[in-house]
Amino acid sequence: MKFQEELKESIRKALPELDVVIGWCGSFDPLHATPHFIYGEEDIEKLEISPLNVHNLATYLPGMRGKKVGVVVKGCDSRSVVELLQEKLISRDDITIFGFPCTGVIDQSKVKKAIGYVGNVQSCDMSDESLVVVVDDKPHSLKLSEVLAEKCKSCRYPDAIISDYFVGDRIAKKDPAEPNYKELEKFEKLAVSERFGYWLKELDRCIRCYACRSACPLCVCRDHCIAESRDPHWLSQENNVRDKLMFQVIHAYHMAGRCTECGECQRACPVDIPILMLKQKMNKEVLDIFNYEAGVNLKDTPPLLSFKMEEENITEKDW
Amino acid sequence: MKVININSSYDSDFVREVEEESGQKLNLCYQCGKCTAGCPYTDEYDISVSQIMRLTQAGQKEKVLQSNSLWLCATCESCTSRCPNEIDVALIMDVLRHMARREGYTGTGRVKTFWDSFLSSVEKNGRVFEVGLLVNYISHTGRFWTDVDLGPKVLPKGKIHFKPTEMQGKKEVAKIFMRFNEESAK
Amino acid sequence: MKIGVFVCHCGSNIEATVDTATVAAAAREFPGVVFATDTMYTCSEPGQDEIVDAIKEHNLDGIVVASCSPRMHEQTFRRTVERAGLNKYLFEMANIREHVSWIGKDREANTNKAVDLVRMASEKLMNNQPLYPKKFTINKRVLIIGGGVAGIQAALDCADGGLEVVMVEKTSTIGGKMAKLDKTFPTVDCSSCILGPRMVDVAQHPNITLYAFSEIEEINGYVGNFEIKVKKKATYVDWDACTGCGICMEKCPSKKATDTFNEEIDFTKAINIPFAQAIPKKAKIDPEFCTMLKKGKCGVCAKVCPSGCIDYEMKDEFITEKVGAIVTATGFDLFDWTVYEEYGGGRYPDVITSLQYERMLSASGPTGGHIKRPSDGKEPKDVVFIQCVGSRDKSVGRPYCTGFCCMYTAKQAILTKDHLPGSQSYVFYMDIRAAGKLYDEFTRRAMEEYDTNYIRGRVSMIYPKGDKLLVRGADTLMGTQVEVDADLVVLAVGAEASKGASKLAEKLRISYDSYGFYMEGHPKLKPVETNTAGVYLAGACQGPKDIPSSVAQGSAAAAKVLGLFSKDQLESDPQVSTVDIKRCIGCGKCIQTCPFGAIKEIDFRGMIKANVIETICQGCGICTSTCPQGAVQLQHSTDNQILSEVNALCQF
Amino acid sequence: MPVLEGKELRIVGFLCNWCSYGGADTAGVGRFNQPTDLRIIKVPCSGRIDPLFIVKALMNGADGVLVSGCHPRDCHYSEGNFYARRRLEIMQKFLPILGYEPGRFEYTWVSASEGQRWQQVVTEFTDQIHKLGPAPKIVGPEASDTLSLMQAALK
Amino acid sequence: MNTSLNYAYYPGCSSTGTSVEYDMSSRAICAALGIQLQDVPDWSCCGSTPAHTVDHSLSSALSARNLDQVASMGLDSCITPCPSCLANLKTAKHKMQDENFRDKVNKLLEKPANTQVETKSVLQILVEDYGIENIKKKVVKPLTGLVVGAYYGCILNRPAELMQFDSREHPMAMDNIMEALGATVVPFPLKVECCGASFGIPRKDVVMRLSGKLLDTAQEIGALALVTACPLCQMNLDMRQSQINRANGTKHNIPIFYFTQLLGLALGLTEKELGMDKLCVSPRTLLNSIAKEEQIKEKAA
Repeated sequence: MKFQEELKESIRKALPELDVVIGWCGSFDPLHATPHFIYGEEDIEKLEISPLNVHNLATYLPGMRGKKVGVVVKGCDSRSVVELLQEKLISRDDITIFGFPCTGVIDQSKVKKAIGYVGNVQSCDMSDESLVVVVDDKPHSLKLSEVLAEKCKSCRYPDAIISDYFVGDRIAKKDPAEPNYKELEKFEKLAVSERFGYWLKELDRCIRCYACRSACPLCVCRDHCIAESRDPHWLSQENNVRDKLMFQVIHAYHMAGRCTECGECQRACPVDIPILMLKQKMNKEVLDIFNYEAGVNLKDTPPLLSFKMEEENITEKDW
Repeated sequence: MKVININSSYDSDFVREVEEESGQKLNLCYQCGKCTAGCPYTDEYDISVSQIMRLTQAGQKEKVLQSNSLWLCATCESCTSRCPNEIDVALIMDVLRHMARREGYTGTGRVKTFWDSFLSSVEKNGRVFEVGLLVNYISHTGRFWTDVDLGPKVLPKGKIHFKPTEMQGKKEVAKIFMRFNEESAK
Repeated sequence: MKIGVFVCHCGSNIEATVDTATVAAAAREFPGVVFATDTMYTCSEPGQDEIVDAIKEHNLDGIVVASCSPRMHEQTFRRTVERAGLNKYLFEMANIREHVSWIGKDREANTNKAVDLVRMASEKLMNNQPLYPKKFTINKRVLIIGGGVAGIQAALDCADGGLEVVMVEKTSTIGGKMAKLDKTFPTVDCSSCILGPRMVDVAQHPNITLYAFSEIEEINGYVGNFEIKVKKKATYVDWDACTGCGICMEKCPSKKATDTFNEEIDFTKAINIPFAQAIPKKAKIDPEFCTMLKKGKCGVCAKVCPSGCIDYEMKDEFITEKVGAIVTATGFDLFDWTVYEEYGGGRYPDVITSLQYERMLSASGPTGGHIKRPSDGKEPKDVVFIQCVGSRDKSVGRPYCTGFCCMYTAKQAILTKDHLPGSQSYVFYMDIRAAGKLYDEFTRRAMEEYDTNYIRGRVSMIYPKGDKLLVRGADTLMGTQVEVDADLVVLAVGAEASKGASKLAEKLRISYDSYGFYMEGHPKLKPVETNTAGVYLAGACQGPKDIPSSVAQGSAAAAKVLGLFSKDQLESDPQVSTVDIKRCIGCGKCIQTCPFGAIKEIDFRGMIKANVIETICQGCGICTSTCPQGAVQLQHSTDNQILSEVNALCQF
Repeated sequence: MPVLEGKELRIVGFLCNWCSYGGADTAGVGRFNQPTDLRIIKVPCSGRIDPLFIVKALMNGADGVLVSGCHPRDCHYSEGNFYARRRLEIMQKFLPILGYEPGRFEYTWVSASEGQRWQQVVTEFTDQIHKLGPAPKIVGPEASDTLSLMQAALK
Repeated sequence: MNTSLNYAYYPGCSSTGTSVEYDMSSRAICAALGIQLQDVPDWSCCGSTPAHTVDHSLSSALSARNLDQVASMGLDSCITPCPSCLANLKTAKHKMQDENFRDKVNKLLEKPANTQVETKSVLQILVEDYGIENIKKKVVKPLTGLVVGAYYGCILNRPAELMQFDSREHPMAMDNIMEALGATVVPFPLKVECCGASFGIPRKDVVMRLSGKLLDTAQEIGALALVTACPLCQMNLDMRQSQINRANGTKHNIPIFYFTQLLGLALGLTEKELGMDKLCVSPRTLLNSIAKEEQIKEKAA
């Protein structure tokens, strides 16, 4: 990437003041990237900026409270940082933000779907429009647009909203003006019983691994999540679909007005449960009722932590 | 004066019917008399409007429906407007009048005859034909001196026409009456 | 836990539509329940003894009583279990009377529902913890808001009981509505003769600090330790120096100031003392009418004042007072009767309110006690009184009976005859409400001895006819419309809560009804308490009241305060939030949403944690529903307690 | 106790102690007849109600949930119902995506003096739930337990 | 000012007969003020009082036919000068919001009734849509010296919940218009008292008493004329004034105008256009005196 070197230069400049900078680097095969913790010069060189950098590195920040941390963020990641700052879960003084213009990331499950077996990836060459993946000596050419993550297709914040260092030219597009909830709206048109059945069927696969929770940058309760506590005792540890679904509702509600739709929960799910939709539904209503979007303004208060005496958009039932 | 036995004379069907047709709750009335106090027609009534309300509340069907007052209420809405309990008294008078009509009461008759003449004019012409209405009314009541005195004053003004104005939809209007009569006969 | 369940018959109140024996039998099958029975009157002495005995006999450590609403008897039964040695929070109630037996007659459904409610209670109980109150010291000073007769009574009783009293009055004199009255019913004794000395007592009592022309700006704290910010509004007169000589008022050239004390039947001066017996008797400037304050010209008062106390630069002043209890005695105001367009809507000068008439009757009033028509100053001959104007009238949103209008109308009719022996009074009434000692006799006297013409019916319309007013009403006893040609019409305007009552209620955190009257703690058993500990009610702020009732309630409120202050320490309600410090991640969301500022950030081994200040926490539980990891739990309404109730009800 | 088959549905109410619970008491004292389906859980304030309690109730088999608090501005704790209104509103709008019809959950305000209003709210809400019929239920630990039943019901 | 005021116009039966001057003057002032009126095509009688005294569904069906005619013009509101028509058309719409009632009405109709069409009075749109301030700007011949009382009649603003205009007890719309026209308005205390309504024929005695009282009151307060907004009121007070005088032994000679006639006069329209010659109690002397007052004023200026 064009600005990769520029970014390394910025990190080099900032590193002496920092305990660590978090970025991305190559992983076990050419099709994957992995979070990368930069402590010194040798780590800087390994930094790579590519459409494989799916991880939202803001997730690490609350756990590193008190340390001076640099973090490289995509536009969407930066909203998580804003949200964390807003909620005072991290301190602005402690973090240094590196931003760059993001053109989207690749959805691994789409690649898998297009290619089939991806066990032995030999190379992965990317251009602006396509990528060529060689698996078992067989090259597969894929259009970038076909394997781009859904969220990137209607991305409204490609540039970091907040940054101390910004490399590359800003894309600065905000189109569409409103978030895209077409898929969700299609789902909402199904009959109620179909919706109910859908979730039972999808959640049945859940293995209660809580990867969704671990990947979520705003799941800040960590070890104290009420999913596993006995006091309060919200969920049993039994393997049943009721509690699995209940957990997803808990997650969605605890995210209401906070979730930036980074999609990490769904990406992390090993059994591909479409749980992002629940958060999108919550966000759609938050936008509707409170005209509010999470993680775009440092000075905002999440809507469920505030109120107005007269709520313009709430019409109560008339008995 | 007749002694009324409360148990036996209370006609609950009547009370229910009035409440259903008017959508008003009779027990809201606490007999403050404000309706009577403002009623411009009290002078002509045999039973004042507040007493009509009380008699209705008390289920005294016969006494209410035979009252002349029902036919003298002009629906001027004074009672409704001023009722502290927001009872639509004028509407109750209207409903009582409907019931009286169904049960064959006519009061002293002249008002009802006039209204009937009015409606038959509408039924026939689609609109009210004033001269026709008057003639019809006179022929039913024999009160042929009604408003003759106005003739010399009004006629030159060119306000009075001796032919009804023509309208195309008068058959539609007549049909409304026809269907109404059919429905009422059911 | 070993639970005992007591299902109350409440005589036939519950038993008539709930099979209590079946409920008790079902309860025996619930987890944890080792004893269950039905009893006739559980709240009676033998009923309570039965509980105490059962606890001892069966070694119970938790009790469920299924009976009336916990708002009725929770305290009673908590004391009972405490008597038997249990912590009083190891007790739950199932409301099978107000919520079951009284709202339906289907015995099968009711019994089934009662079983469910008992189940919920016992499941919750299993999650209950013993709770212990904390003690804190109290500030034995009391704030009285409002200086009407109720407030005066409360203040004097408290002060005589040895308490320090702070009284805050909105207007520039105490005395309230009673000070405006000429005579009082049913004795027809002079209002200011009986109230005046008490007003003087307030002024002279060493224990009473009076802030007149002042308002409550802010109230913080809790029972025992309130902190009050009082706004002393600018009077432009140094009250420490003012002697109340009245020269300023005499010489003031601005003669068109609104005279609220005289109910606007006349004007007063821009600098004024409301009336001769005012307490404090001090002048104040009404800036709306003062030429000096408006245009910077005049200054007559400053020139003539012998003690040099005029200060045109004066600003509002704020004072902080610390008290342990508050008595609100903010009284009432008259309904805005001008919504009655049919009575002229205020367009006819000779249609006046009863309180205006009162000022006219009063010898200290602007007419010197002479009854004169406002329009032409003539003595009226036929005076019509109309009752229930803004009372018992749903169409203007005032369905309640003000309660004292019948009496003062009779009094005014009597006084009218006394003042003008040639006059004739007519009273349009709906019912005469004269329940009270010597009250009915009094209204009878108005008719029998004073020949007042009582006409049973409402008035539909008033309109001018020549120089008279035509009053068209009904005489429902005659069954017809009647008309009276009147010279003067006096409207018995109903009472509503005083202006600003609801705003003050928000500051006091007490509830009020849709008319602005303050809600008592219990309609029968806690008539002067409110739902906020340490705040009491006196007089008409709680609902329309006549003078004896207002005075009685003033004394009652004082007794409550004296009772509260008879202890040196109070116990705080342990139903407050606590933070599980291990679970708290210090995100501060609870701090952000607490309406009372009861949660503070603390440093715990280098980590940020939340901490609840128990005496400030009011127990609303907003923090608990806000905390995502459930680290803050409202005691006695914890997540687990509520979840256990949900789970008891919804078992898949 | 299980619901009375064919007669009742399971309706859970969360009422604040100061206003609505008192309003329900007032309705009782006034002997205002009401349907028997509703079971009331008393909470100190509508602000105490975690909207997740509502989901919990529905997933555990409730057919309807009703929340009632003090009227806005009348909260005993001054602000509780303002927070509640936002949170309950958002949950109400969210529930349909899970497959619960709008109308399974309602929230409203009833003061301690509004016994008649309480009667009206309970009657109308119960009626509304009966019109909707029983809510979808999760019957066993696995989705298939429920799904086969649902399919059977649809046939 | 809104220059594109455009309404469906429902004249009502009396416009073709006894209140022709109300119709003429309403149309004339609207034209003069730039308010466009489109006649409701082939309108029929609203049923007036007699219909609702027989049955509400009949009454509403008669009105509904007309509301449908309005809808067929592609409009969703209409105006009428007559309060009785207004009350019936409004009541029909209001009552038909109830499903059961609508079904009953539909049984009497060719096709299902329209339940959306709003009706307002000419007076209401002049006040609310056109604006009295704007009327004032258009006055060319002020009614100087005319001492007038405004009489609204009983049903123009009642019941208040239905009419949603002005006050039910103390309406001011016509008072304000008259004042804007330069007339001297004396407060008429019996603004909303009933005149005897349609009892003129069957119970003339009632009208003699009630309308007589209104005329007595007008005289008492020194009104030289009354303005009305209702054909029935106007007819009772004007056409029957001689009968009233005879019955009550009075000598009233009080011209009874429609407010639209006086408004038209002030706007500079001719007496002919406004149907002044149709009035039974001649306004001649009074109208002359207005003109004279105006001349004096002009001279003085």
